[in-house]
Amino acid sequence: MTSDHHAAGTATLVIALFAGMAEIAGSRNVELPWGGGTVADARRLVRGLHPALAPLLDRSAFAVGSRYVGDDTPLVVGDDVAIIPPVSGG
Amino acid sequence: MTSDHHAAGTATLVIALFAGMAEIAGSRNVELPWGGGTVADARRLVRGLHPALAPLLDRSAFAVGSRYVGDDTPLVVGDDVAIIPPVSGG
Amino acid sequence: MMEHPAGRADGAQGGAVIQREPIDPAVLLAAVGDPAAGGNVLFVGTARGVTDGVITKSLAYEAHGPLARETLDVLRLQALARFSLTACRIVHRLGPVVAGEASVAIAVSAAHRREAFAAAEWLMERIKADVPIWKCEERDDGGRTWVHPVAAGRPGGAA
Amino acid sequence: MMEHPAGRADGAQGGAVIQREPIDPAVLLAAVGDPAAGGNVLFVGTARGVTDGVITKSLAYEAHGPLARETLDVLRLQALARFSLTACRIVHRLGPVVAGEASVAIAVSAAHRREAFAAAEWLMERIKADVPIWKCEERDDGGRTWVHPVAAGRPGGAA
Repeated sequence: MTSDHHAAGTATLVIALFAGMAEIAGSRNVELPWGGGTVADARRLVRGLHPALAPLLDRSAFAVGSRYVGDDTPLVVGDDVAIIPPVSGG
Repeated sequence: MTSDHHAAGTATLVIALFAGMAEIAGSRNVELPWGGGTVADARRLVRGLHPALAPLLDRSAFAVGSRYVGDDTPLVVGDDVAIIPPVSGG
Repeated sequence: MMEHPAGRADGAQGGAVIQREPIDPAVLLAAVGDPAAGGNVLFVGTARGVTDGVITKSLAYEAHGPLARETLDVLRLQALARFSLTACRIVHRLGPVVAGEASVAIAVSAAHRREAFAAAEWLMERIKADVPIWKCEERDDGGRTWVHPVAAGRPGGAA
Repeated sequence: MMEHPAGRADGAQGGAVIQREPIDPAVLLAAVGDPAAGGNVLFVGTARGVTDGVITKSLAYEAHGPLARETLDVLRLQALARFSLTACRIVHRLGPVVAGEASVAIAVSAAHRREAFAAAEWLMERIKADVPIWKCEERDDGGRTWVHPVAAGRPGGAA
């Protein structure tokens, strides 16, 4: 856990955006002031920063590194976090 | 209809055999004395000539030319008749 | 007797073939490519070298040629109509087929994958039930057996 | 977390691939050949040039690389175990894909055809639901749209 090394409110959680979400946000990342919390907390913060993402966000999963994580999963600064909107491969 | 041109009892109906049926009969054909009749009649005659074919014969279809025919289909001398035992292509 | 889907890019000629030459599945797959197709399914049935521990050296296939071709043609046209396919190709091998070689290959294309999968499965079920082609298994011990499945009904369905 | 079927001829390396290069389905099909396999199914998803009358000039695919590779690997190993496959290969394309080209291809082999068909259909369902790859449709009129299906649940299933 690296969150202990960051003072609350000063550290930043970087979350990667893909496809339509990156297009709507106008960026491939969203940066959240982060003092600790779960995926659910990150969802709320992203929604506050980018209200236009809300419809897709509700149908999106979160991933850390190369695995999907649930809403109660804690996120810490430095985690490789991504929002995964509904997929359309194949 | 060509049956009118053949005297009953003297004409021959040639029926093609395939795969295991040809192997059991020791021949690729069976020849029936034919004065007219249906597929059902031909079945009975083949069974009489080659009792060893009976188990396969019961599970076989008949064909004339390039189509399957039912048991009540009339067969006439000169027809391109074949017995089609259970298939195993694919 | 059957529906001939009019105006298909994929004509009946060459659609269903019985041949002694080895099958090239890539040619089959390329033949069903179509701008309106999103799903393409190729099935290749290969001669197993080992079945339940018994080694099969090779297979040999025999057919009632005219009836087999006609039956394959009908099945192919039925599949095109029933599953709204954009194209369909069927090839069955005759004569000796050594273990590992293809004995049958079918390629279908459709706008969406579900129709393509359903058509390929349906075609294989029907080919195995209705097309007058027989397999002779030549085992490693020198024995050979013509295969006439006991569970099967009479070929040709209701006829 | 997952079952790794031990002793398969088909190792995990190279089993599931994401690539910018065009897909060669024939290579995929050849890779799943196995003496114990009787049924081989190849599915190729191609970019449609026409969908409901609307002309699509090209597609572009984007992925979360590490998560997509991991998810494909897991699905592949699950398919091997669940359907008793002898082999399984998956390739998904990234970047621009012009109409008619393959965007995805999967090849599976099994002792019998039903398992091969079932595995191929299951894999395509799961790939379309869970693998973080997105399609952008570039239409002939210059417009482009990232596709995020409304009916879909959250990717990754229960996670």
